[in-house]
Parts: sequence; structure tokens; C-alpha cells
Amino acid sequence: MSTALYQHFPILAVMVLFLGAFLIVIFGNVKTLRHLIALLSVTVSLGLLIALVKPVMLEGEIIAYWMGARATAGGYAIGIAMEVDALSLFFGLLVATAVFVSCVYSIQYMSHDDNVGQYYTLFLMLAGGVMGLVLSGDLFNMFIMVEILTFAAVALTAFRNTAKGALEAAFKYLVVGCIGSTCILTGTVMLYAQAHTLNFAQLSALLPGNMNTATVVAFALLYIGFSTKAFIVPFHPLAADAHGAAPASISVLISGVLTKSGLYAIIRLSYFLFQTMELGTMQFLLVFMGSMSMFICVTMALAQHDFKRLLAFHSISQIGYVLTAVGLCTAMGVSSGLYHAMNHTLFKGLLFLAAGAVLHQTGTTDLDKLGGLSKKMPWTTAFFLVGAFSISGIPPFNGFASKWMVYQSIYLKAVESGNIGFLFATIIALVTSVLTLASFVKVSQSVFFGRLPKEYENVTEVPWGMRLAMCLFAVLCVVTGLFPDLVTRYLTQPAADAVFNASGYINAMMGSGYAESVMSVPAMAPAVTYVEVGVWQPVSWLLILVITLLAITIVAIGGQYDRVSESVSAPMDSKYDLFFGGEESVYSQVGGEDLFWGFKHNWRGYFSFMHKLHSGIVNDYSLWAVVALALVTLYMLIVF
Amino acid sequence: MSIVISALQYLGYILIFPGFLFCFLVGLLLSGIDRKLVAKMQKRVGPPVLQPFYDFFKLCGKETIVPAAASKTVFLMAPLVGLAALVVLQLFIPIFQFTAFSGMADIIVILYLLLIPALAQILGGAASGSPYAGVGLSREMVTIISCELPLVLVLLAVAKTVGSATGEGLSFSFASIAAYQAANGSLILRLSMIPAAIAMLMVIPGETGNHPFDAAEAETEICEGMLAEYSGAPLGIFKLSHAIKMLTLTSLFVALFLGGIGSGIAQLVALMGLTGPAANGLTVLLGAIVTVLLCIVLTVVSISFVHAVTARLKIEQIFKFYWTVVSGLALISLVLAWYGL
Amino acid sequence: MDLPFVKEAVKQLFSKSSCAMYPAVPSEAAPHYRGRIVYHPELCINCGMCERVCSGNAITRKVEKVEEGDKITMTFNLGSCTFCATCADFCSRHAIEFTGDYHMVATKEEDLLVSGTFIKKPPVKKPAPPKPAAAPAAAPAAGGAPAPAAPAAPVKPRDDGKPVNDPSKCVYCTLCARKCPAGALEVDRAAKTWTLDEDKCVGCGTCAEACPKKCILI
Amino acid sequence: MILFNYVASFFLIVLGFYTIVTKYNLVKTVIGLSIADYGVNLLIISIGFNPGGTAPIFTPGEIDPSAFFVDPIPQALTLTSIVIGACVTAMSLALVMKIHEQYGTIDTREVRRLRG
Amino acid sequence: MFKKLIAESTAKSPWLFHINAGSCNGCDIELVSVLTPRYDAERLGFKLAGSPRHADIVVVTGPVTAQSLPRVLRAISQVPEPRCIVTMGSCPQSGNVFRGSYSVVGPLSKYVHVDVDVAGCAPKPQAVIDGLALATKILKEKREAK
Repeated sequence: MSTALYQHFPILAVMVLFLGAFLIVIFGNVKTLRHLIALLSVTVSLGLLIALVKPVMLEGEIIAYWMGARATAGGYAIGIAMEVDALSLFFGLLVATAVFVSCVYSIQYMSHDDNVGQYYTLFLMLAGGVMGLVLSGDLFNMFIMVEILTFAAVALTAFRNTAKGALEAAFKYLVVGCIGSTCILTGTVMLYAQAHTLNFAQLSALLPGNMNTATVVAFALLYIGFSTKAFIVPFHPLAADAHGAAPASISVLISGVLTKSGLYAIIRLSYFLFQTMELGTMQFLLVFMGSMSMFICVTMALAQHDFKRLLAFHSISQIGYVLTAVGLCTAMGVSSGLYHAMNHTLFKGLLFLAAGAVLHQTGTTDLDKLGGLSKKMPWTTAFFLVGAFSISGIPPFNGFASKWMVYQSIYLKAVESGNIGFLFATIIALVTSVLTLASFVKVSQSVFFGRLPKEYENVTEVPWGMRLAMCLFAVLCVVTGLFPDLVTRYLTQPAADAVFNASGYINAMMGSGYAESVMSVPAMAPAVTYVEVGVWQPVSWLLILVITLLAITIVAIGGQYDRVSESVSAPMDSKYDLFFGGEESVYSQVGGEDLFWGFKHNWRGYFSFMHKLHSGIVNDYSLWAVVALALVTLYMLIVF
Repeated sequence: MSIVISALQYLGYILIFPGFLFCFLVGLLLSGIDRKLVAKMQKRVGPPVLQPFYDFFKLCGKETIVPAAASKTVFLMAPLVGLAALVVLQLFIPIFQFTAFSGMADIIVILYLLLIPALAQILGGAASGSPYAGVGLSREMVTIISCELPLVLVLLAVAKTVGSATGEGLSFSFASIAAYQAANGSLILRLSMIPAAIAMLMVIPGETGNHPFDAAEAETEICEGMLAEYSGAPLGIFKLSHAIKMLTLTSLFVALFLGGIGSGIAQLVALMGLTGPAANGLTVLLGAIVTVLLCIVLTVVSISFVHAVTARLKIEQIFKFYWTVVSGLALISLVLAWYGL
Repeated sequence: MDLPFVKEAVKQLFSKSSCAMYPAVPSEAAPHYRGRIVYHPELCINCGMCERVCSGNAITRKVEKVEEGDKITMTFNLGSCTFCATCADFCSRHAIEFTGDYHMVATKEEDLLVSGTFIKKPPVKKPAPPKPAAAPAAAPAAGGAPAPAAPAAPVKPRDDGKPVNDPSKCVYCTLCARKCPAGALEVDRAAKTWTLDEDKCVGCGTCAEACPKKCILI
Repeated sequence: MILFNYVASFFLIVLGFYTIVTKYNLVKTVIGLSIADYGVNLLIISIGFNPGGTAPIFTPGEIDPSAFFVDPIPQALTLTSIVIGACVTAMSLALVMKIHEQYGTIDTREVRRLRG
Repeated sequence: MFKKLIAESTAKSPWLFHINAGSCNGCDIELVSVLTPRYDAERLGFKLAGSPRHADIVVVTGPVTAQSLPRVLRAISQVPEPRCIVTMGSCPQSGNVFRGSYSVVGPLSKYVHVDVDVAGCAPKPQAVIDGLALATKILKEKREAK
């Protein structure tokens, strides 16, 4: 085993975060020092992972790292291992980027809170937990990291414990999260009982083909356990509560990072550990849950009247896209799913930061109370619009590029497999997209446009640090949207290749030839081809758009477009007043929850049913979790 | 040198032929014909066919008032962006076999690009701060949601039909749709595509916001909704965008369902014994003329006629209509296509 | 969905439009349309009835003293007129006429005024010397010989156009006094007197019309 | 004997979940979490148990080739799990206290400001 | 040339905004009848606009009551230049039969410059068309003067 320097980078990337958390406990009372430590640790972590891009992503190396150099002994992986293939690195990079930006944002965002030292400790714990989860090569370590991140996330959700519902959200999250954790632990030990190893690679070699009732139940337990971390459908109310109550910088992590860790684990489970994705029934399970998440959460979001809660529901809706695409078990599907996962981290982070900026300046995120902030916060508005366009898939932003690939892959799968279920998944995906647009139109009308309420006359733009953080995300959104071919070639396709390279993963850890010798069925390695059935060249499109826009602008300015008159004096001239049927304009904001009543009216039965269902009682949510567990277990027992 | 020439050629594409000037002239012409024919059907004389041109130029000469409550940048930029996006959209829609920028977009991209003009209008209206605009944008968004489902179903049905016929399994790209129709005749001749074509005809007035689906721009009740605060040139540009949208959707219909006529034109040119660039030029020219004529016919059928015989629907009725009747038709088509008819 | 007008629309597409192509094809107003007012000052006797009955305050009367007598200017403001034609109905001399001309468009308010002027000679008072008889052409109605005083004579119409009362028939109902636009009549029921202020009387004949016993001659 | 352990752990986990789902008292919910956690711990310990095995302690130079250990890894896992369980209980009880301060009740049916 | 084109178009595409300043509805009905198939003002390019921001010609009917006056003035001020104000019927020109009422504060010309008066109670549709045609001429002159 060669020990190039970069072999140590994964563990360092994790440990530097925990070290930072530890140091902040000690030095956290000094303001500058604590910012310095936090920034330094997240920067170092990000830098270490970027350094890994070249060997892992481009050269396809899989880094297997044994703690204390305790390699396999007697064919059993005893030591604690970290294994970084392109998939892990991909998620690791997402985590590191989101954590970095969130940290930059936190410095000014959290400046009015007390106990900020604890905040940074928990923040770095959360970051380290997720980072450890995605880089770990060991099932039990994954459990430990899940517990760490759940703890940190719960504590951070309740961090502003005077905010409305923060404690309640934290408690619900803790209860259902613990049900999930219990499931993960039970599943882990059941696998251990069967295979006597916890190492991921070795389990992946031993389990496929040797399924019995115990492993199937373990699979169901693990699947549900990690689903609670990804917040997919029966667990989505927790996400809404937790995202809504947590500080915005934490919402970025919960939605952009925590959900990804759950997704990562589901991919690892289904593509590596059990290698069941080739089965149509398993694909059905993932696509079904993905489509359900997509649709239910987007309709729930339409009914929300809190900015962050709405974003939270959208977050799950987008996770539904990822899950659906990943569940297709095609190279294109996985690649597009990962692409969308990345974009989701970027644009949802941006949107949460914008929501945080609004909260920071106005003290509320209630859509019914806000309005007209675009005049006071132009930068935030611009960044919000970038995020909103991205999430609703408006070309040329990144959301479109990935959604477009998702549609193609689902529909292609539908046509190739002849299964009409995938057809409906395509339709749901396309309709969800326009519903997403609708709810972001609602937000932009309710928060940033429309009339400015009297009490927000003196609102100002957010400080530069927060703008910088939003700017980082916004630039990333545009760049990844404009160069989808580069992103797919250098980021998502290597990761998708890694998904279909289970035997490589096993061999890197256990020594070459191990997979072939141990496995009773050969590892799944379908022909990895990236078929595109459509064309989309965003750069050329943008170029044409810019030329056209320029031409039109020139014509417009030539044609008296500049004869613009606007109000100059402070007292309102009636000419520049709004037209109110002749009346003097009064404050009248059209927005908030009922903006799309024409749509909701036709679906009032559905919406009132959903409203009743999301009762806010923790027992109900626990019941959903238990029922989901029972159903998935039953389903798996039937199909395997 | 050749770079300069091709750059000039592309600039010509953008600014003149399927681009800006073409859209401007044909779009406003379509709008004028629509107004004239609606008047005819109501037993009126109606405005001159060039009336939309007069309207546009008049609006260019008017003062543009930015309300004090509006966010100036978005308010003034929204119409320009919307128009630019529409013109670009028109560049991607093939005129039979000819596309100015081939291989840059497919039907799913078109589906999303179609959202941009509507979105520009929505954001412009939102930026004006008027409550009328608020109500208008709410209705516009619901109209978009309503039209989206049938449009999606139609496009998927077309993609499936073309894909299974050409053996690719699935095709979203305009190039292969056009090539397929040139070889095998128009898609509308297939049994499975007839409901889809009817559904698409019903989608056209909804997407363009024409009667009876114009709840979003109801002049009499909400002062034209999102446009309530617009005046002068920006208003003119919105009106122009509305006219061009009619051209875009009708030519999309031609490209999707009537592409077979293109091969007829090519044969006609071949019969005339022309070859080389002259033949290409003539084919494109004839194709453009035929497209414009077809667009006029489609406008008359799907926009003017419907306008004349119906009364404005309420917004929830629009939603219901599209998600039941029109989507049902499109779904029939999709299912038929799925089983290879 | 119910579409009742499909056939209609198709039919009308190929039929002639029902437009009255107004500016190109001139159009006449309907009979008895009440349009622009034409005022004939030569018929007017300055009774002021029109001004009294006008609900829109559209009629103004201006009196200027000139040497020939009173120069009377009647002005009808079309911009204030309801075109109810009450003034024309009440005009005993038919000096006000409503035409079918509906084209009453102006950029200035002055363009909507219709006016006419005539000069009314001062009435001949009993003690007063006879006035110069020459009256301007514009006011022929006021012309005429001074009236001889003939109160005791059997009642017969005066030739100056002013009313006389036949006391034998009169019941002193005061209706004539109430109707008189100029306020020239005074009737006392108790004393059974009927007096005419000749200075005020314009000889419009309203009293004669109003009299239920037809005892006023004019 | 060991089967009884498995049945008991299954019973404990189900009992824990049952408590969480049906009891409307926040403290009882926490108790339910703990019960489920103990069930899992019991399961882990039972998995590592070898009838007749000795403690898995190495003493240098005294390794008997025929020595027969119980599996040490589940024991390590159990320790970790117990620690985590204690943390969960502590944290959730802290939250319950705070909720009681803010809401004045610990009935889950009234702790539902976030819903819909 | 562009300027001339705009001026020509201004004359050919006047959009109306109708304000009812306390009218009895007689004139309103007549204005509507101008747009019906019988008189079809659309063939001359007239169109009823929903918002004063779109309008070129403001048509005021009614005697301008005290309640409506500030609204009328505000709506008129919101019409972009060049604009033209037409009073329709006798009421806004003088108050007509409502003159002298405690609630009538007209005529309109006391407050804004009125370009065209169309007399009549209510004016015939033909008269309205004449008046609007005159207004478009004034509009064009205003545009050319710019």
C-alpha cells in the first residue's frame, strides 16, 4: 500500500473539524480567536478535499485508509477504515463547500446572539459528523457520525430557544431521529451477526447473494434509519420544523448537508452493501418514495406562510428528485441525481441564506407580514432571485441543467423498461418543477416585491460578510448551470462511475482480487454509458440571449425608452403613486399563503387533508416512522 | 475572415431572419389578424390589420412612469428580458428542416424557456408593487401551472412517438423530430397524435393569455393585472412579447405536428430544377412563408375563433379545464403512443 | 362547456358587418332628436319663461341699456343643457328650436354657446310720450303702436299684444298671476281686482293659456 | 437461553416504540426512547455472546490456543451505544424542561405550534 | 422619420380611460355603445384601457362630485404624457342639472385643462366619435410639439 501524503487527507479533513470544535470550547470566549479557529478549520478541511480531486476524481484512485495502519488480518477487516472513492469525495466536497460558506455567513449573522462559542462548537461538530459519515468506510462509524450530527443538529435547532417553536422542533427531531438511529444501530448489529464484520467493503463482498431474512430486515432497518436522516417522505415534517426553527446558517447545513448524508448512505446501502438496485422492485421503491417526496412536499410548500418552512419543504421536494434519479440505476440517472444533489446544496443554501438575511434585518420570516424589501435590500433580492430561478429550473441556472438531465433519464428509463410507472414519475417531476416555480413566485411577491410595510421603512442591506457568503453560492449556481458538461465530466460522472464500481471499491480496501474470490454473484457493473436524448448548450444560449438583449436594449433606448420619469421629491406626487382605482394608495400587499387560491381551490380536499395530517403532534410523526418501517420491512421481505 | 462572415451570418439570424425583425413583423401581424378576425366574427369591421404596429409605436412615444413604490431596475428590465428570451426561443424552433441554431435546445428546454417571458411579466408586475399586479400574477402563475401539465404530456407523447419510430426509443431533439416528419409525413397524420394536436391547440390560447383564459390580464376587473403600472415603451414591449408568443406557440405547433409539409416544399424546389445554395435559400424562404401562413391559420382557429365564441373563465375554471379536459386528451395521446399506435 | 355562438361566429365571419361607418358615412339623427339649439331672436319677446323652466341653468339673459331700448342677449350654453326641450315647449313664440344636429364638439367652452341678441323698445307708459317708432330690424316683435287706454270698454283684445281681463267671467283664481313669467299680474281674490303692470308685461300670452275660464284675451 | 434474549430485546424495542407512539407525555416519550435503546443494547450483547466463552482480554504471553472468547466487538459497541443513549436522555430531558418553561405543559397534543 | 412614425401612430391608436365622476350612467352607456358593433370605435384604433397608465385619452363623465374630485385628479395625473382630457356630456363641463348641489364641485375645467368638450345629454355615439377624433388630432399635435 503506497502511502502518498494525500492518503492522510481524508482523516485530517474530518479531524480538523473536530479539533476546531474542541479548541473553540477552550478559546471560545475570545471573539476573534473563535472566528479564526472556525474559519481556519473549515478552510483547511475544504482545501484538503480539493487537493484530493486530482487523484480521486480525475485518476480514479480509491483511497483506503486504515487507522493506525491496521490493515486486514486473516481476511477480516478489523481496524477502523476510511475509504474515499469519487462518490465519497463528491459528497465530501459538497459538505465542505456548504460548511465553508455557512461559516463565513455565521460570523455576522450570529453576532447578535449570545453563547456564540457553543454555537461554533456545535457547528463544527455537525460539519465533522457529516464529513466523517461520507468519508467513513465502516458501518458502525457511520452510526457514530449519525449520532454526532443528529445531536449537533438538534442542539443547533434549539439554539435560539426563544424563537417560535425551536424547542418543539428540536424535540420532535430528536425523537424521530432517535427512532432512526435505533433502526440504524439494530440494522448494523444484525449485519454484524451475519457477516462478523463492520467494514463496508467486506460487507459489500459478503452480503450480495447471501441474503436471508435477517439481512433483509437489517436492510429495511438501515434504509428507514437513513431515510430519517434524508427526511424523505414520511419524515418530512421534521425537516420543515427543524429547518424553520434553526438559525439560517444551520438550515443551510441541515438541508444542504444533512439530507445529503442520508442520501449518501442510501446510495451506499443499495448500490454497494446489498447491490440490489438492479431489481425492478428496488428501483420502484426508490422512485416511488422519491416521487412521493417530490410531489407531497411541493404541495405542502405551496400552503406554507413561513419563508423558511416553505424552503424546508422544497428541500425535501428536491431530495425527491435526487432519490428518483438515483433509483433508476442507470449511469445517466445516477449522474443527474448527483448533479441535482450538488445543485440543491448550492441553491437551497443560497435561499436559506437569503431567508436568514431577511430574518436578520426584519426579525420575521412570516410571508404575510413582509413585502417590498427589494427596494431596501437589492443585493439580497438579486441573490434570492438567482436561487429561486435555480431551484425552479429556469435556464440557464444550474437547477435547469440537472433537472433536464433528470427528466431525460427518467423518461428514457420509462421507454427502455416499458414500465408506465416511470412515465408517471416523469410527469410528476415536470409538474413539480412548475409548482416549485409557483411557490417561489409567491415568496418573491410576498417578501421582496409588492408593498413595503410601514414598520420596515428603516430596513437596511445586510452586512458585507453575509452578502459575500450569498455571492459565493450565487456564483456557484450560475457557473454550474452554465457549464453542465464540465461539471458532469469532472464531478458527477466520476462519482456515478464509482457508484457502479462496487468491486473496485471492495478490492481497494481488501486487496485486489478479493471481490472476485469471495462474492457469490459478480459485482454489478452495468455498461456505464451516458445517453442524452436532448440537447442543451447553456453557454451558447446565454450568448445569444445577451446579444439579443443588447440589441433590444439599444433599440429600446433609441426608441425613447429612456423617457423615464420617476419620483424625485420625498412627498408622494400622485403621479407616481400606485393606481388604486383613483384612490390614494394604501398599504395593500397581495401575497402570503393564499396567493394561488385558484389552484388550491380545486384541490381544497387534498390540502385540508394534508393540513390535518401534519398535526404537529410528535406521536403522529413517530407513528409514521414506525408504520414506514413496518411497510418497508414487509415490502422487502416480500420482494427478496 | 470566415469567422467574421459566420459571425455576421449568426448576427443576421439573431437580428433579422428567424430572429428579432421576423418576430416583430410576423408577431404583430398575427396579432393584427387576430384582432381583425375577432371583430369580423362579432360582426364588426375591426381595427386595421396594422393596428398592433400603431399601438406599439405609439407606446414607444409615451412617457414611462416608474411608480414610487416600484423597484426600478426589475421594473424596467423585465420587459426587455422577456422579449429577448422569446426571440431566442423563436431561434430554436425549426422552420421545417431549417434552424438558425441547430442542436442547441430540445423540446424540454423549450418548455422551460417558455416560462421566462411569463416570469418576466410576473416579476415586472411584482416589482411595480401594485395590488392589481399581485392578483394578476397570482392568476398568471395558476394559468402557467394549468397549461404546464397538458403541454408536458403533449411533448412527452411526441418524444415517444418519434423515438419509437426512429428506433432511438426516445427523442427530445427538434432535429430528429423534423427529420422524422420529413421522411414519414406529418405527425398529425398518426392516430395517436390527433388528441395531442387538439390538446396543443387548446394550450395555445392559455399560454399566450388570450381569451377565454385571460383571467390574469382582465382589463375590466383588475386593470390588466401585472401590466397595471406599466406605461410607455415597457408596456409596448410587453404587448409585443404577447404578440410574439402567439407566433412562437403556433410555430411550435407547426414544428411538432405539421413538419411533413417541409418535405413537400423541398420536393417542389427540387422539381424546379434548382440545386445548391439557391435551392436551400428558396426552400427556407418558401418554408418561412408556409410557416407564416400556417401560423395565421392556427391563430385564427385556436385564438381568434375561441375568443369570439367564449366568455372569460374564472381562474379556478381555467385550472379545472386544463387539468381535466385538455390533460385528458393529451393523456389519451400519450397512452396511445406508449402502445405504439 | 356550452358554446352557443359557434355557428353565429362562423356565419358572421362571411357576412357584412353591421357597422355604421360613421365618420366616413355621414349619419342623420333620428326624427325628433333634440340636438343643437337654434335660437330665433326675431321671434323672442323676452318673456324669460325659458330661463325659468331650464333645469340645467343653461339659459342666461343679459340686459343692456342702449338708447333704443334694452339690448337683450339670450345665451344658451349647450355645455350645460340637458336637451330636455322644456324651454322650447314653453316658448310661446317658438323662438327656441331643437335641431337634429348632434355635432356639439368643441375645444373651447365658448364654442358651445348659442346666443342671439335683439333690442326691445321700452314699453309705452301711459304718461310717457310716444317713443320713436323706429325699431331695429332685429326686434320687430316689440314694434307696434302705443296702446290706447281703454279700460272701460267692453272687453276686447288690445292690439299691443297685452292681455285684458273680462271681469264678468273672471273668478279671480290667481292662476294667471302665478303663471306669469314676468310677474306682471296681480290678482287679489278678496278685493276681486285684476291689475296688469304694463311695464313688466311682455305679452307672452301665458296667462291667457292658463286661464281656466278663458276670460283673458290677448 | 440466548433465544430468550432475542425475544426480550425485540419485545423491549417494540415496547419502546409503542410508548413513543401512544403516550402523550413528553417524559414518557423519553422513557420510550430509553426502553428501545436498552432493547438494542440487549440485542448487541446477545449477538456477541458465546456460551462458555471467557472474557476477551489478552494478556501477553498467555494466549491459550484453545481459549474461547466471547466476541469483544459487540461489547465495545454496547458501551458506545449506552453512552449515546445516556446523551439522548439527558438532551431530551433538557429539552422537555425548556418546553415546560415555555409552553407550560408537557402534553404532546399541546406542544404543536409548528404544524400544517 | 421615427418621430414622424410615432406621431402618425399616436393619432391612429388612442386608448381611452374612462372616469365616472358621479355620472348618472347615461354617458357611460353611450360610451360603451361607441365600442359596440354598431359604431365599433375599434376600427379607428380606439380601445378601452383598464388602467390610466395605458391611456392616451381620459374621458370624464359626470358632474365631478366632491367625493370624486380627488380621485379624478389623481387618476388624470397618473396618465402619461402626451395625454388628452375629454369631457363627455354636459355634466363635467358645467354641472348641468346637478349644478349648485352641495356635493358638486365641478366643472372639471376649474381643476385641469380640458382639451375637448363633447356636449349632449347624453351625446350621441357619433358625437363621441367626433370628439375623440378631435382629441386624437390634439394628441398628435402635442406629440409633434415634443
